[in-house]
Amino acid sequence: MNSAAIASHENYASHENYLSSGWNWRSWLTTLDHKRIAILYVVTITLLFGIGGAAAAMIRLDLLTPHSQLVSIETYNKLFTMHGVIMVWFFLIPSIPATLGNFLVPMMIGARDLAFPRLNLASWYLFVGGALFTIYALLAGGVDTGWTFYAPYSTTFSSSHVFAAATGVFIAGFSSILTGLNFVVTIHEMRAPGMTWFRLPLFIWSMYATSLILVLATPVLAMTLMLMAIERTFGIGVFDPALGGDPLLFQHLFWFYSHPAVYIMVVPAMGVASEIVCCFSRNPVFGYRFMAYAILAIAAFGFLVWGHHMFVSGQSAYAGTVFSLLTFLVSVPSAIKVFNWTATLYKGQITFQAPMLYALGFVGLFTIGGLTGLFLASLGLDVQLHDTYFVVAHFHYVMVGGAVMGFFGGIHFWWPKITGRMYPEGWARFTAILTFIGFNLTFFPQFILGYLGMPRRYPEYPPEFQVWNVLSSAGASLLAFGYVLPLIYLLWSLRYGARAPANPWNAKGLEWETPSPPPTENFHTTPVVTEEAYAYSRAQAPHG
Amino acid sequence: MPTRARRPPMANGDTAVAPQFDDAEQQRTASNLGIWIFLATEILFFGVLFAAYAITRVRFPEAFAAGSRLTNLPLAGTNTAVLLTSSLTMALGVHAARHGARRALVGWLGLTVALGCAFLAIKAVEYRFDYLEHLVPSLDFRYAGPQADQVELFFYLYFFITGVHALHVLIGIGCIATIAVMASRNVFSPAYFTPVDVTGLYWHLVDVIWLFVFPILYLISRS
Amino acid sequence: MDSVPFFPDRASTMAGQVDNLYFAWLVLSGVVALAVAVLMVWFAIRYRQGSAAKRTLADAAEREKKMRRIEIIWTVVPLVLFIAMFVWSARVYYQSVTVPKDALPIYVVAKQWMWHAEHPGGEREIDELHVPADRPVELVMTSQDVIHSLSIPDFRVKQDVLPGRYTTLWFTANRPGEYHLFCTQYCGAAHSHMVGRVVVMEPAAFQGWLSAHANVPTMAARGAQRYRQLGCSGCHGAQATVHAPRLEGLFGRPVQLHDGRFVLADERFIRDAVLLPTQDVPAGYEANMPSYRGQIGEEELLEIIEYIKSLGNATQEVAP
Amino acid sequence: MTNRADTRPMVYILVWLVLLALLVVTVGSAYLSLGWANTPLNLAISVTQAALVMLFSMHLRSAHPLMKIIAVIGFFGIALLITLSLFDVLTR
Repeated sequence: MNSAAIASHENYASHENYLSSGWNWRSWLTTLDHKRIAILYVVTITLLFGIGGAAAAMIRLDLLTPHSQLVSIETYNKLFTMHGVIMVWFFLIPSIPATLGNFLVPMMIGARDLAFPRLNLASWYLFVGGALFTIYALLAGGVDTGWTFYAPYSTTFSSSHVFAAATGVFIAGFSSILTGLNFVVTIHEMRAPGMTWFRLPLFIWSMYATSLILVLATPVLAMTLMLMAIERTFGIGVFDPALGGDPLLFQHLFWFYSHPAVYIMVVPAMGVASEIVCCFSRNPVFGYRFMAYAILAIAAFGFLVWGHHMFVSGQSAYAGTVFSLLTFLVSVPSAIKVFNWTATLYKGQITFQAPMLYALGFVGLFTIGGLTGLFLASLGLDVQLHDTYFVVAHFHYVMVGGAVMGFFGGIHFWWPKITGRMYPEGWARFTAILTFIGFNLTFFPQFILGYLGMPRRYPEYPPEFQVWNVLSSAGASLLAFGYVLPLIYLLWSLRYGARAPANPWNAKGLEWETPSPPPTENFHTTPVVTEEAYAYSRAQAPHG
Repeated sequence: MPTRARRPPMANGDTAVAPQFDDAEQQRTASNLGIWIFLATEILFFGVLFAAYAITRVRFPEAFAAGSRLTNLPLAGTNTAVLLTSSLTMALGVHAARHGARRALVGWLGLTVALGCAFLAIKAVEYRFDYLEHLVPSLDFRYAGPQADQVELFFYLYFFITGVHALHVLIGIGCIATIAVMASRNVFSPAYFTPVDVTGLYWHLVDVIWLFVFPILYLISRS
Repeated sequence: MDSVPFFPDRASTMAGQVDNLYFAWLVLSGVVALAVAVLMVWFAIRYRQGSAAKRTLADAAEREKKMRRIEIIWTVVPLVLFIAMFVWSARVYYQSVTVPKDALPIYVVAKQWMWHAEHPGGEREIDELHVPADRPVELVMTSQDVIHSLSIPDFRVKQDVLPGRYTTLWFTANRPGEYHLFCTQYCGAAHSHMVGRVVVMEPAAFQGWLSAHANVPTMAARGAQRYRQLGCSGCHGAQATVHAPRLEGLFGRPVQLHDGRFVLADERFIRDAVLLPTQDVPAGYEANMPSYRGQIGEEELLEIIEYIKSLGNATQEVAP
Repeated sequence: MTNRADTRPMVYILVWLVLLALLVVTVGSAYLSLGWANTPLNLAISVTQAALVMLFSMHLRSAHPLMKIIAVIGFFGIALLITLSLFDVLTR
């Protein structure tokens, strides 16, 4: 908005910023700066992603052959459980909100920090505490219940370290709640002068909706896991039918959280994609208000559809019917978003930097993930598809194709802002394309396997399914490169990357009006917002 | 919510206001919003227990009625009155804080802590009676009537719900005691009493939750 | 199977209907995905930076109007389409959960990690299921431990099998042959070994198989034996002095309970009556039956149910 | 939103008396044989009591609409959870 102001900060940037103000353990571990806490999260979830990814690699290797030759079937069960638990609760859920969200929410609305910086730091410590419990469960011998912890297997029959793992997730849940609470209050109370609700970037809308889900759904998970753990400890409870409990009650409570949790993962990625697609097509987002409403609608309707995970569980057919209908309704706003991103490209000045490639990849993969969700929402068809690889493929398209592509896109897009360095563009573009290809090669065959009937969580399977499994594992090896390469070149760029200007992409948004990396207090003077979000003009092209 | 028209260029000089806020008003509003959101999560936290209760009771109405008749209504009724009274003293404490009446504030907070402790003490006596009557699931449960397993399930929920609630009371007592100490050190003023306000809201919510716990556990088919 | 498999066999009457739904979704989602992909690629090429494509826009008000119209179109069109697909898929689903009256019952007890099946004639099998072709078969299923799920992909059927209650599943197999049977609900260490085969036989061959395995008492006969051993006849028998309901002709009939409700006397009702007798007491009777929980296994209970079924069908009216 | 009207101490005491009276009513009603109506009556009284506490002691009466929405949202969540899962249990 004010290029002169930006220019005057260019020199200033290299002198004092949030990274340079104190560089010792203490300054990091006691920091109240949302930007530093974001970095703490980045480091933590990268480590955890490594563990979850290693488990996935073992799983795919083991599935190369119909007979489980690499690991025992018990180990396989523990591997997919740890993969699920770590990836869902310790990577995907905090991925965008706790890293990019933490970094960007105050910056995008023109605030100096989140409303409650101490709470923010506390939530990182809770997260680490939860992660430690879960890693303890892993080292002590593993957990073999699956990430869903279904009763009565988890409460009565499993002899693995369910209690420790559930405690870890329970603790991490409070971290989620505190982060969500912080964001909601910050977005309500701390917006800069002129930053009205309908001038908010869509990323902020997505963070707002995500936070609402975090705040309202997570307590349900926490108490459900507590009920499960207590039932396991004392041998009595409301889930095990031995005394008259109802195992489906656990599923109701679990999915009341876990379905909205899917939106915790993918809605932030939608926000990221909106920012990137607009920036690199030099266009305002198509249908801004529809996009904002669609985000809120997804968050709200997301609470009404949990029963579609239970069509063949023994839930009543009538309840199944209601949940199926509601599920079709929630898919409408998601469809709207895909169409709007596509329409945003229309008459733009499109360039294809790495973030854009990731964002376009996100739109494509999310489209497939969303459409295959409709297969599963269809009552008659879900009977065939439920608990098969079709489901596995579907939710990986949404959660990995969607959320992780969004995460990587966002990391590249804001890397110059966060670190003050440019990443190597060629490598990044190559990796974005490699990830897209590797992802499809890994997960598309699983749709076919699913309709053929291959069940989930099978280390051993009939030999006729091998072709597709080999193809999938081959894809996974490409995908692995797609995840390891950024780690290497992004770390490399910290030292050798070109210095980033305040606004390398010529992007709109308050975060680009402050130096890269930003000063501790984010803005030298409080910004005043005078225009709508995404006020791009087609004349200006992004650099690079 | 209207966006503030102006705000000072950089961090303010007021020491009671954290640097991320513009002024005391913004800080107070933010704290209030924060605590209400937290209370919403607390409500949902208990919501799981209410849902588990509702579904199990719908399936075994008679066992739940039989179990409920074995609970100690006189003690629980007294406890409800104690908790309602503590809510009153807390409200009066917040009132005193708003008007800068330091001694009254400390007094009311002290009384609230005392009432909270009384609640826990009565609860403990109640648990003791339950134990003597062999009504503790898993540990010592004996019941001669029909559907003994389902009655045990009722008592499992009874102990779980009242236990989690008692934990909240305990946390509340700790918070109020801390606030009382702060108040006696003259930390609060009519311009700054957010911690008192926020703790009060939490305490009232613990009261509100009990108002639902009480009838569903103690009052089924007493006639 | 030598070639690369794309679709499972169609070996039941449901298979075609489920496949139609599947193909409809494939076409529909294929069209949408292709449209999005084509548009994205076309825009990406046509409006790449520096291209000569015209980018002049209508004035803001005109654009706003147009945009709103487009948004409404792509909200309403998917909505209508989704509701249509919902209705179709729900109809298929209701067909798959409504058991035909003349279905042949087979009782299945799942436990870690095997499938026990018992035919009314007393024939028992483990991890195998022999069924006749062209005749509806109903599986009445329960679990002794955790949740399992019985899935036969080539029949397009699947149903979770729960401890503590009965769930049912039906199919009419129409192609003799052998098919996979999977447990699809994760149930512990050897989940992936909880597999078996379904053998569909021509009706005549099936009769042959039955008679070859018929050197055992029928389920009902075994049930009758248990019924006497457990002392049920002492109260429910014709000579009993205790005021207890007679069981002849009970099965399949609505029963009035003491609180006025009517429930159908199906497998679940009998199960609950044996294990939790004070819960749903029939009108006119005391709640004085003892519970048999812990004294009777799942398979024995199914045998007793089969015995009660054999005591007459719903058409015979018997005074309570 | 914090600019709310001050509540006089007398109001708190009155509310407290009403709450205690309602407690007596709800306990007393439990001893009346009202059939199916007992539990709904008890719950209705609980809702009234909770509303009194939230409106007066927790100052929702004079709070910003946003706070009112948030206060209700938690209960709405419980209602949703119980309604839809009970719908399953009752139609099984």
